[in-house]
Amino acid sequence: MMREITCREAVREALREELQRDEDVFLIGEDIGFYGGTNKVTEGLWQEFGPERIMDTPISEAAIIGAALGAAAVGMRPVAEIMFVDFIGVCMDQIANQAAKLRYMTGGKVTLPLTIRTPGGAGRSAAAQHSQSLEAWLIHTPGLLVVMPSTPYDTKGLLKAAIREDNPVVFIENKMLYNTKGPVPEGEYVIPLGKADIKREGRDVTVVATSRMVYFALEAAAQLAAEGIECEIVDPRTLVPLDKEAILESVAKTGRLVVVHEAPERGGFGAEVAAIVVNEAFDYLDAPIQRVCSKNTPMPFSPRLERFITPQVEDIIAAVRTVMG
Amino acid sequence: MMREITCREAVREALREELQRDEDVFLIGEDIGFYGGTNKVTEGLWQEFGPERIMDTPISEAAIIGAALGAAAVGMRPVAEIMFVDFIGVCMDQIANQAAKLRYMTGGKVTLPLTIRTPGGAGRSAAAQHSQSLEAWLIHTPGLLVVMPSTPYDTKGLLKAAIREDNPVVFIENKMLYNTKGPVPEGEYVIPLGKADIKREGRDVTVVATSRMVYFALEAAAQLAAEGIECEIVDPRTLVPLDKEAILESVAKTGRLVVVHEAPERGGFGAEVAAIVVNEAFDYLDAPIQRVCSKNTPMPFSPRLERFITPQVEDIIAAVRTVMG
Amino acid sequence: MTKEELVLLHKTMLQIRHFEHEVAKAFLAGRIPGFLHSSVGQEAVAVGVCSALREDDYVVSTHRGHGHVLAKGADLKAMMAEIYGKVTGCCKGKGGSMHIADFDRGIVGANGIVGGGIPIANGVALAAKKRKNGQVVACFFGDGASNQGTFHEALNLASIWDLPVVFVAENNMYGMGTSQRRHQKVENIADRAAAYKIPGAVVDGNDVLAVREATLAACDRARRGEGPTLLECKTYRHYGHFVGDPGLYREPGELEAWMERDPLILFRRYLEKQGVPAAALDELEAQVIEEVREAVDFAHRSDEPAEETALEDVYAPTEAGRRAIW
Amino acid sequence: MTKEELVLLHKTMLQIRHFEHEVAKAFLAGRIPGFLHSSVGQEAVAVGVCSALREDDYVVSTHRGHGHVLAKGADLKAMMAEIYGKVTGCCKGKGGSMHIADFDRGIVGANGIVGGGIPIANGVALAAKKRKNGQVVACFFGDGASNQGTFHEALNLASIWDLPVVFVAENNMYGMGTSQRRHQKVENIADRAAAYKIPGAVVDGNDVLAVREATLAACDRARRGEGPTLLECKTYRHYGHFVGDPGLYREPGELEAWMERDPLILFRRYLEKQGVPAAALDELEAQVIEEVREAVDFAHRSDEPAEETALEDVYAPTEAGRRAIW
Ligand SMILES: Cc1ncc(C[n+]2csc(CCOP(=O)(O)OP(=O)(O)O)c2C)c(N)n1
Ligand SMILES: Cc1ncc(C[n+]2csc(CCOP(=O)(O)OP(=O)(O)O)c2C)c(N)n1
Ligand SMILES: [Mg+2]
Ligand SMILES: [Mg+2]
Repeated sequence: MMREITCREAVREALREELQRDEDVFLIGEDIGFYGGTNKVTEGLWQEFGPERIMDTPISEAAIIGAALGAAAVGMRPVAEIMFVDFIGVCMDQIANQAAKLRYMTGGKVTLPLTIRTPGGAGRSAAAQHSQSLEAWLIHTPGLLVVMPSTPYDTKGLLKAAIREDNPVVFIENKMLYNTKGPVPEGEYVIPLGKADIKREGRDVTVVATSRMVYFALEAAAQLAAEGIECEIVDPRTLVPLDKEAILESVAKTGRLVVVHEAPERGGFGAEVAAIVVNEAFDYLDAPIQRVCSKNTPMPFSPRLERFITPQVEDIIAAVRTVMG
Repeated sequence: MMREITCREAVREALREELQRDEDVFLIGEDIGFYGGTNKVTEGLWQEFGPERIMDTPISEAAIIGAALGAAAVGMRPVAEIMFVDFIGVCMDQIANQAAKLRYMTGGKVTLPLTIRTPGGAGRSAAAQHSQSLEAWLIHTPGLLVVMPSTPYDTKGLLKAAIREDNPVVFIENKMLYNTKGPVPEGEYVIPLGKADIKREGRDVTVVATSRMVYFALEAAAQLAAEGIECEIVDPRTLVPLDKEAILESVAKTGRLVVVHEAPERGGFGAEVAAIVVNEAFDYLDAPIQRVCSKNTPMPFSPRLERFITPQVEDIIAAVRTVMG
Repeated sequence: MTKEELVLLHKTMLQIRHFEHEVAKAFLAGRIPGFLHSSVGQEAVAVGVCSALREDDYVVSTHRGHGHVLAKGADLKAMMAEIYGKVTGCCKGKGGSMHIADFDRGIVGANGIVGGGIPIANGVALAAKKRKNGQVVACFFGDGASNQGTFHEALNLASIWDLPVVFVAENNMYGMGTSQRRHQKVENIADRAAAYKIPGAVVDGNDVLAVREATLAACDRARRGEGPTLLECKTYRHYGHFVGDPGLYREPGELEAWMERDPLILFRRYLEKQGVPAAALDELEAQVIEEVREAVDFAHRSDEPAEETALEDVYAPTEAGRRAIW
Repeated sequence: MTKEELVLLHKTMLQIRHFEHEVAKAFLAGRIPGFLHSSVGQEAVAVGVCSALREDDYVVSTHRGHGHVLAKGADLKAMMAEIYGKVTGCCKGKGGSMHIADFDRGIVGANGIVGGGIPIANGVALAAKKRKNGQVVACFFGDGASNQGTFHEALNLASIWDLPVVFVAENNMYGMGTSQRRHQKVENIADRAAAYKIPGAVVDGNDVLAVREATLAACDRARRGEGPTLLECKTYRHYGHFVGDPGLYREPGELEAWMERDPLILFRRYLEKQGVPAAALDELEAQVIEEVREAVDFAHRSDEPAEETALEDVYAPTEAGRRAIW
């Protein structure tokens, strides 16, 4: 049987392997060194690779991204950690106006093999400034690639691909999944960016779900299967590039679509998926597209409110029932 | 006949009237005083109201938003100018994590009558860092209201409403429209936030267009009318709150929808409109929804490339023809 | 100061100390959601600063803000309930530990973003300046925060506009696990005042009276319209960065040395020297403990907020605000 | 320096001067799209700094960057064509005046965001430090930019990591229409070096040799691994903020006084004193004028880029990059 490791370990293994493989790879972030990172993701790497490869910084996110992107521009392969995705607000210019655009503005003169790792998501009562899912800002920023894995297997393979990628990648982990286990082979593997994974096959309804919501969708699918409704769970894994073909193929089969993500509904990634599908698979659609997302509020602190605001398994079940008519 | 003024004058009149009307209103921004603003929008106001009401700042956008929101939190009614919307990257935390969330995080203890004015849009070969349309980041940030007017009339009435509004409003002007003229009555009026305006009635296709694209859509509609195709142009004017009813009603009538905006397509406001309509007006839809947006690239400098990247009248015409089948 | 006033300082420090301990206990017992940054060890900064403020002055706080807001007069019960995530909390359970605010008492709010509050303090001070009401804003932030861009932008703006702000750099020697030595080369954060041509001062942050004196001077200056001061208070946190952090990054002996300079021990010794009887202080402490227990009890017994309330308070209830939630 | 080397400095300053004048002329005639920030008057900073750099050193520039990149060796024609928005431009017409870059010559790029380049300079320097190749980064920014948060964060980081950066504060007395006096209280930007415990120096930015000397010293220090320097060059721009800005905010007589200290006049006087014949300098200037005219001609005659090229260079052409444009 294949060994099981957590998403946290998957990230760490990917980082370790790429640090070993390529001297140009280095990590940069706040307390990722001796401390091991606030989420303990980088634990042990400082001891193994030393402070020149695992670089602790002051609490200066704009300086972190700038340092990483400047080093990338001259051929290094930095992996920057932003402690929580919520903090991209203080370095959004460096991400969106600098990293994302530098290659284009210079007519292709620069290549930026830069990875920004950052955890997102709610579930820990960390309230409005530590619980967000901000991938929608990033997919709306041409020049970035955006990855949002769900399983340990995907996490490891995609992070290795991201680090080897010659474009700036924002790699969004989910804090609630750090302890989630799954099978991961011992040997080296890389998962190409831009390929969706069908996490469950089904003929009745296509459910596109990202990050932690993949697990919720799988749970919903299991319950619905008992009623004879078969969901097909499509995990895009990378939002940019998006595996549109996989989504469209699934919808062509099922004729029904539910999109699930944890970010607020308004202007979220789900809108993009809905817009693509209604444009490119209009004739296949048998029912209105449903979105299951967080409500359009900041994240509340109270666990009960947080649960109410964010999508739950029963919300997915309800949405699937709605599209089944 | 009603007098005609430009959008620039409309903004200035709205500011002047509100400055006169309410002592708590003040303006804050970079060179908005003696200099009159880089777009000359605030010209003359410093001379009229003095440096305590029209406050020049250093080039410190995070400090500008912070100062405005702090003052708003204790009852002032500041209007902050961010010289170009592209610069929200350097103050996104203050906008999205502070201004947008402060009321919620405090359980409603704070009211933030804060307006942030900022021009967006391409058309002046100002290249990648001075030509963006970033409303999608803002509509995805619960806690903000987002206004994007097209005509001088709407600009004036909506800005006055924004300044009187007790919630943080981001008011996005369009740099290409500053010289655009339109009828504006002499007397005082206010346009409530959240009401779309039908800029042209038509039975065949609903065209939802924002900001400068309203003019492009009107031009397209005029040309299409010659072929007997009647477009209904819906200008949402405010994106949050969105007048969904107006859009849905129009689609119920026409059965066809084209959404036009200048921001890149991927993850843009158009996706949200499409997602709403496919969900709430599915049975009315006779054709796939088309989006006419900028391509998913940063904005190039060359005028020819800029024109190629951004939506043009002929693109709208083509999209309308497509949905007409 | 009268003896009563001195004892009141001590009482407030005791409140903070016991509040933090109870909160930590409840957190470790799983009764408090989220995570917690404890200010134990830093009480003299909070109390020294806030005791120098007028009631209508403001404080802007941080993620490690329980002390600041308690010292500014936050209601123990409402605050405890907030940290418990209850509907009776001062933010109805929506904010939690990192987002305590109480405008009626001049508490503008804690902040989950390091350095996020500093620009906001300027705005509150700007309003005060415009209204010429003599109000001052005390803006707390950590040593780590002094490397954020917002620190720089805000101090510069306050400087050129002579805003009535006391910037209180609460230097507890670490930003998370990174010692000050590793995150900046200056010995004193206050050395940075020169970059804005404003006065900078360093005080022993474990000496409540020293903090108070320095703050009074800065407030006077601010109220005279002469602008901001950067006041650095050197102190230390007894817990780790958050409750549960074992603090492995500390130097050997470091915690112990600081424990000997515990602000509560120091001030109690001082009070006894001033002739306050030990028994009175013991009784005071017992009273505070009881008060805090009541707050815990109140919080514990309070209800969680009802689900629908999650949709309230996103927007002020204007016509547009009501429709914006869609 | 040999006489030839001195004359070369002058030549580069002349190139910048005439380049900027031609560009301004073409802009006012409607042949250049977008907008333009002219560096006329500031040539001695660009040339003084860049003449102190090695060929494999880097510069990070600003919106007012023509001088910096010309001094670092950018190709006149490719640069002019870029500003004209032509396909032959060094960025294929995609960048324009504010985004000139040429990595082969160590030109990391201009920047349309005030203060946006400063953190990036650190990254380039970090790579140099890791590779131990002795490279230095000269990072230009304006007086206005010294109030951006990025300035603070980046100088602090460079300080603690001893990065080989020369931070060149090009103080032309104004950030747009706001005089330095109105945007910061410090007299010298270099005074801010103390906030990072790095050396700060002020030089006459209109004296090319003084700028060069100071830069050489800072580079030496950087190459020895001793870290960054904050070098302030006091200078003045002859045009307004952008070409077309009448500069009404200037003090009466101010421009005239600075014109008398025009760096080109000063240095020509110096050269003549050193025995360089006036006729030789006149010929040099004529030669430069001709060169710039050729660049204008080249730019003028070049083609606009083809439309489809707008979709290229968003991503590096990896498999994922190719699919990401969708
Ligand atoms: C912008 C931002 N970056 C990082 C964090 C994570 N974080 C929270 S507290 C903290 C340490 C802050 O150090 P300091 O300012 O010294 O305050 P202290 O915790 O010592 O009171 C960090 C890194 C954050 N909340 N916001
Ligand atoms: C973040 C940001 N804010 C504002 C601007 C608009 N802007 C462009 S240049 C400039 C003035 C910059 O002043 P300074 O740094 O002194 O450089 P100078 O123009 O004098 O060379 C301003 C305000 C910008 N480009 N970026
Ligand atoms: Mg600290
Ligand atoms: Mg300047």
